[in-house]
Amino acid sequence: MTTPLLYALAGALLCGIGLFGLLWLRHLLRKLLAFNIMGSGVFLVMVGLPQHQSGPDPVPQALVLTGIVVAIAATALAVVLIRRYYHLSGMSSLEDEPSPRGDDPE
Amino acid sequence: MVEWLLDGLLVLALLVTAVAALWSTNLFRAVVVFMAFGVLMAVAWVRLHAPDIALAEAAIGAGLTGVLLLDAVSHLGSHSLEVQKQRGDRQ
Amino acid sequence: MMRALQTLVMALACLAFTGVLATSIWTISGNPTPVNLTQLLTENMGRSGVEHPVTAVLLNFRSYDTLLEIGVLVIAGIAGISMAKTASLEDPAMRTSDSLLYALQRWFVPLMLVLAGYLLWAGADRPGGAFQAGAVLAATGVLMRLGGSPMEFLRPGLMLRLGLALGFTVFLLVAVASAIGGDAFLAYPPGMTKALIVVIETVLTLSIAMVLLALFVSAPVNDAEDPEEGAPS
Amino acid sequence: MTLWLMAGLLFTPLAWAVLTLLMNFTWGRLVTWVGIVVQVLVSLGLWLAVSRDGGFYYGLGGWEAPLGIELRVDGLAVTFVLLTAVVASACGWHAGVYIDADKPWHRYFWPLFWFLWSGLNAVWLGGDLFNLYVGLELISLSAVGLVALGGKAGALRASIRYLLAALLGSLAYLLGVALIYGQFGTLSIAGVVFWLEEHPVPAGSSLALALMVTGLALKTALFPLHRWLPPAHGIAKSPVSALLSALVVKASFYIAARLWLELGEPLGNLAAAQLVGLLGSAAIVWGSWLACRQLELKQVVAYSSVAQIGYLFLLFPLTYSVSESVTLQAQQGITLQVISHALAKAAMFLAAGNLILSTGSSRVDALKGVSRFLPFSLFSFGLAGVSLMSLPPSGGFAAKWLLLQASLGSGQWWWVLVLLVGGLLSAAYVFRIYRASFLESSETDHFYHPPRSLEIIPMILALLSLGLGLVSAEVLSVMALPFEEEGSP
Amino acid sequence: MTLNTWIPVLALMTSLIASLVIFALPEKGYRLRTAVNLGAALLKLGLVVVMVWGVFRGVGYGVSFTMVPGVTFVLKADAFSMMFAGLSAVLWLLTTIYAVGYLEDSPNRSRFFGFFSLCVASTMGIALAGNLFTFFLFYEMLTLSTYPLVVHRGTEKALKAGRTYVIYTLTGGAVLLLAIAWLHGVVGDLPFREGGHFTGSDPDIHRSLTLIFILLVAGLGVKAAIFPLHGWLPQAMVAPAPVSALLHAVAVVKAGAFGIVRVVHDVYGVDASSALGLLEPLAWLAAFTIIYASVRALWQVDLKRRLAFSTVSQVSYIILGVSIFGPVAAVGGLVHLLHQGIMKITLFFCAGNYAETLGIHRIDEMDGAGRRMPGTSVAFTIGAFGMIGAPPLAGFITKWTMGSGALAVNMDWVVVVLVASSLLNAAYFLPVLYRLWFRKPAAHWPHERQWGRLETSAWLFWPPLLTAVMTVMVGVLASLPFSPLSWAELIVLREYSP
Repeated sequence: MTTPLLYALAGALLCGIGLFGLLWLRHLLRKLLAFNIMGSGVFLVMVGLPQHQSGPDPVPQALVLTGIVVAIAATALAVVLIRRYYHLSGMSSLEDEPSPRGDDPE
Repeated sequence: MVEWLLDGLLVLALLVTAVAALWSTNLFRAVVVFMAFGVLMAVAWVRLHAPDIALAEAAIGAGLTGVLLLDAVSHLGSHSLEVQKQRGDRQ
Repeated sequence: MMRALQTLVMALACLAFTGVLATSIWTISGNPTPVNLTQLLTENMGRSGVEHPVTAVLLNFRSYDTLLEIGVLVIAGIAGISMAKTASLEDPAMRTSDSLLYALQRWFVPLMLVLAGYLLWAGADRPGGAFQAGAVLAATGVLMRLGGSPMEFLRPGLMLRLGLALGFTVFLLVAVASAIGGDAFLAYPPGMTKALIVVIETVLTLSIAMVLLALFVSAPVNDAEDPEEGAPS
Repeated sequence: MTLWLMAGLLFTPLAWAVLTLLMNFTWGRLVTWVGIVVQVLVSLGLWLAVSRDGGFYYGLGGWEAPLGIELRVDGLAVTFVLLTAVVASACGWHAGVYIDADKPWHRYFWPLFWFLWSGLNAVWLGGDLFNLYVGLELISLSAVGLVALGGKAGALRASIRYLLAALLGSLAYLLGVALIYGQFGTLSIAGVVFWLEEHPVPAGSSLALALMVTGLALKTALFPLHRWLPPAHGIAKSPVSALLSALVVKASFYIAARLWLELGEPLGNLAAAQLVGLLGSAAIVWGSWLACRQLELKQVVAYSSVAQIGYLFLLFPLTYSVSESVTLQAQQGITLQVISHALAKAAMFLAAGNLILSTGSSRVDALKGVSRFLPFSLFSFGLAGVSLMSLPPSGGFAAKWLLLQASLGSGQWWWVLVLLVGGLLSAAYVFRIYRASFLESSETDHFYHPPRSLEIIPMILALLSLGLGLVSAEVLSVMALPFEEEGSP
Repeated sequence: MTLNTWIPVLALMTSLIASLVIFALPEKGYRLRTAVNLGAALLKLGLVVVMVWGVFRGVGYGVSFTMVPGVTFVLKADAFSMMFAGLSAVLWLLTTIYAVGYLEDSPNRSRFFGFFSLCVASTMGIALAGNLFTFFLFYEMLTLSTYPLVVHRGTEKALKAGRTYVIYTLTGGAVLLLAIAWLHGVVGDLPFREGGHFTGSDPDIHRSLTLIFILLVAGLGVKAAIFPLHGWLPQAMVAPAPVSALLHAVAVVKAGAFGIVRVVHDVYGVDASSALGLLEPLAWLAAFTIIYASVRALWQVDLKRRLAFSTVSQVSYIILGVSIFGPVAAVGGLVHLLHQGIMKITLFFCAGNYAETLGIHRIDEMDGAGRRMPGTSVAFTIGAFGMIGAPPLAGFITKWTMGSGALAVNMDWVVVVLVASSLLNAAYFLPVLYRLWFRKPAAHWPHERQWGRLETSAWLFWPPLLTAVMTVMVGVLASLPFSPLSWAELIVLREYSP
């Protein structure tokens, strides 16, 4: 057991928590939080696991950096979409049925 | 030994904040806890000898994402009743 | 009742998932790793043009990833502003009247700008780089925005699009130019590596900040029916 | 030479994305049409190059794997590059006419379109696990952006759901990548395969494959993870739906298939292979059933995608611990299925778009009398339907034939039943639409007649998918192009 | 690549290209469309005549290429394929002429004639297919191209019939595909060959072969309308008369029967089929279908429905013929492929004429129609007598040959079936003829139309008369070379002594 491994295992737990949140929560912003937490978990595994044996490894660190930027891009886009969706429909989750089809699919 | 304790506490704090961020009743508080989670993550990255990620996490995870979500929460929270009423009027 | 059952199933599934994942991590951590990439990296650092290994990986060894990743950012930005229907950025409702924030802004903004500059400059040989700097810059922008700065350049228009495209374009140009002059894509000509990386990092910083800021700005929605995109840009 | 091909495939779409971002819709359209020509030429060039010199690895930035990112250019990749060139060109051309140039936000269609294309090319050629992740994200986000374009509530709802599903899928994939890196210390698929050939399988690494495949299956909308697909594909603009159904879901499937074919034997197991096949079968039955019950035309087509995607996952059981010849047949069958579905579905969505434009309604029962007054659009739709029903001489039929042979050859006769029943079920929903269109209701022609160019494009695609069966041996020969280990990077 | 390789392709392409051209023509291009139709039909007839002559002299026509890895696409002309090709070429010409008249002024003619040509192209492909895979290709194409014809009128009833038709035929197609794929998996790609492939085959695969045979017959039996798979045929008669003619006489049911003959003769081989014990059950099934459908026909009051059940019964003659293990009976079966086509198309043309000219659909409305439409009624009478098997008409030749063939192999029960069927035929045709000629006409016809000098439009008038004349000719001149009977003998000779 080394420090990186501890964090990798913590990452696994965060993944589990995030996954459950992503599936179970209904509010879209909460889902987004869950996504970010799960992402953090994945990143911890990604860095922790290789560093368990070989010490600090810049490659996964660079990958995680890329991953974080992708995640923030996705999160920001999701926020835009969610806010606009909320503005138009008054709903903050996907479970309720939308209002009667008022908009043309084309 | 102290290091282990520190790491153990940090991991515990991470897990607790994660759970709290997802299941706190108040959305605003959830986002604030999430920002705290981001800060803890940054510390964790330092512990993993990844200062680059720590910086990025502090700036992005704790800062930017948090602000973005806070802004969204305030919008969704404050307008919700009003918008629903408006829609009701219109229909 | 259904909901409770559903929750139970989900919780069990996630628990099982976590267990399997943790077991797997534990097992893998006991196996030897066949390829030692770190060593390979150290051997090649000399040719990378920068001293900081993470930057070397990001902007030299795996620069294609980074290029595409900036692409992802730009896409998010485009998708965001395609949705933006902000009639006016000087909408009084947008302006926060919080005096605390105002004070914060006055002190923080210059500080953060300096920090961003430092991070950018440090990237070549110390922790830091375009992402961090870009994020800080974006956070600065957010702060200013919350403080009510008009930020006219963030209106959907040519300037915004140019800003979005800037970092990506320069990166792309370098990639292609290096191919035309040298022998492979994204293979920087020897001697110019460092300079090019610094140039790329600088524009990337601006671009990242721009995209994130644009997404932040385009998130609020008001009742304007049509975006003001038709206006001459 | 190789340099220029790589430039054309990977960087010009990106450049075009930037260029079109700076323009308005009309100019963007012009630039896009030029770019399409370039892309088609480059794709053909790549084909020529590979068929002359064989496939090769190409290290980007001059760095070889495992340090750098290596692209793998082989017959399969060339096949998909060519397919993308055909389908994306058609969609781009169609979109240029179809999409309303007056709506200001439509200018963002072109940059998203080009980003999507570059992501697809990156995925077809990718040989690096993390690079594939970034490519997938490039595709997913631009696809989400395209679905959300216009920003109506329904589209937003669909795109949010799509985004969440895509993100979750990516995370699962990334987690798998993390485990692979933790185990093997490399991100290059070839490196992992090379090592596994000579060493025993390390314990605990099967989960990596399982996670990656699960994540990709979610992105490909395999039953029961398919629920995000029909809303997104149904509500997007028709050229977008065509791109999504024809190419985007194929990208994640392509990676899953590649991983399975390379790593399935050491890291997979029989139960998992059969399970995936079973889910595929369930997708075929359930998707077709729901397609029969939809009231809206594009929803029918979207659910049909769910069903057709099911066929693709029969690859898993049909290539796991079976003889070499069966594996080859299964691979060929699936490749043909991907190609023919891409062509047919693109044709179908574009034709459906035309029909909706003409009838002014998106419902199936609005098609009354269409057969009389708009035979051309209907005919494209119908021909594409032939391929979906996998009737001869379409590519779908050739694919089904090969899969039948593979199932029989490996003794897994239960997939035979699935294939046959699936064909009949797809006939049920295709004929439902024919039926609606043959109803004679009124004597007058109250339909809007779309411009010729809109009608011709789906027709070309439909004819391609129909004729594919006749030339399938030639098409598959591209896939079998030899691979030179010592290529010329 | 000589000319000989291309002639089958050309024969196929004539109707395929014609169909594409017709689809592209505007609805109003009446003359041009008719010209294209007739030109293509004549051209195809010419090509078929050339091939018939060539096949007779032993010239090989054919083309093949690998379509899907492991399977070849083969077009090949042999004696049997020329029989079917000749039938479809001749009858296509006549049906086209008839359809031009029949559909005058009705909507959707481009669509109709386009699919009509496509349908004939598929039939040609079925005839020229050189292996089961190619056969299946065109077999399914036939299904698809006939659907729009069946639902042509666009009424609820037509759509319902179309639905039944598609459910039956596509399911049959799926079973057929299973059988073909399985066979391919067991023994590989088998070209059609006189004498078959399985004489003295490995006993290990006999069980599979038997099962595959059952599946093949079940798959093909849907189109051939063997009991109990015949349900779609009577429903499909809501289609316009030329389509019924096509379905019943030229294309669809014939494709099924043709396929069964191909399987028995050229895939399995009569010897092997018989050795596997497959022929006798098939013969019983066919015999049962003959009797059953004839009995059902008795109760039909709708003229076209009665004719439809008659078709079900008559097509099984072909199957009965080939499933008797003896050359003479086989000749009887094969020749009926042509004879039934000619006679049945006569009857459907006539039924169409009555409907189109006088508005008659039901048998009880036919009283005295003979006097109003003597030409059509003479043709109808000849066709009906042909069906009953009166000498010297076409049907007689069939029944006589088949009966003597059955006697030759000691299957006396077949003769009983033939006699019973003839009596039943008489029982459902003679009352119609009686009404036609000897009853007083009703005061006015349900829906009468006038066409100048002739009793009906010239386009409608001549085709049934021509086919009626052919019905007589093929019977009277049966012993001449190139008559259907002689040609069938040629086929059987090649089959039984490959």
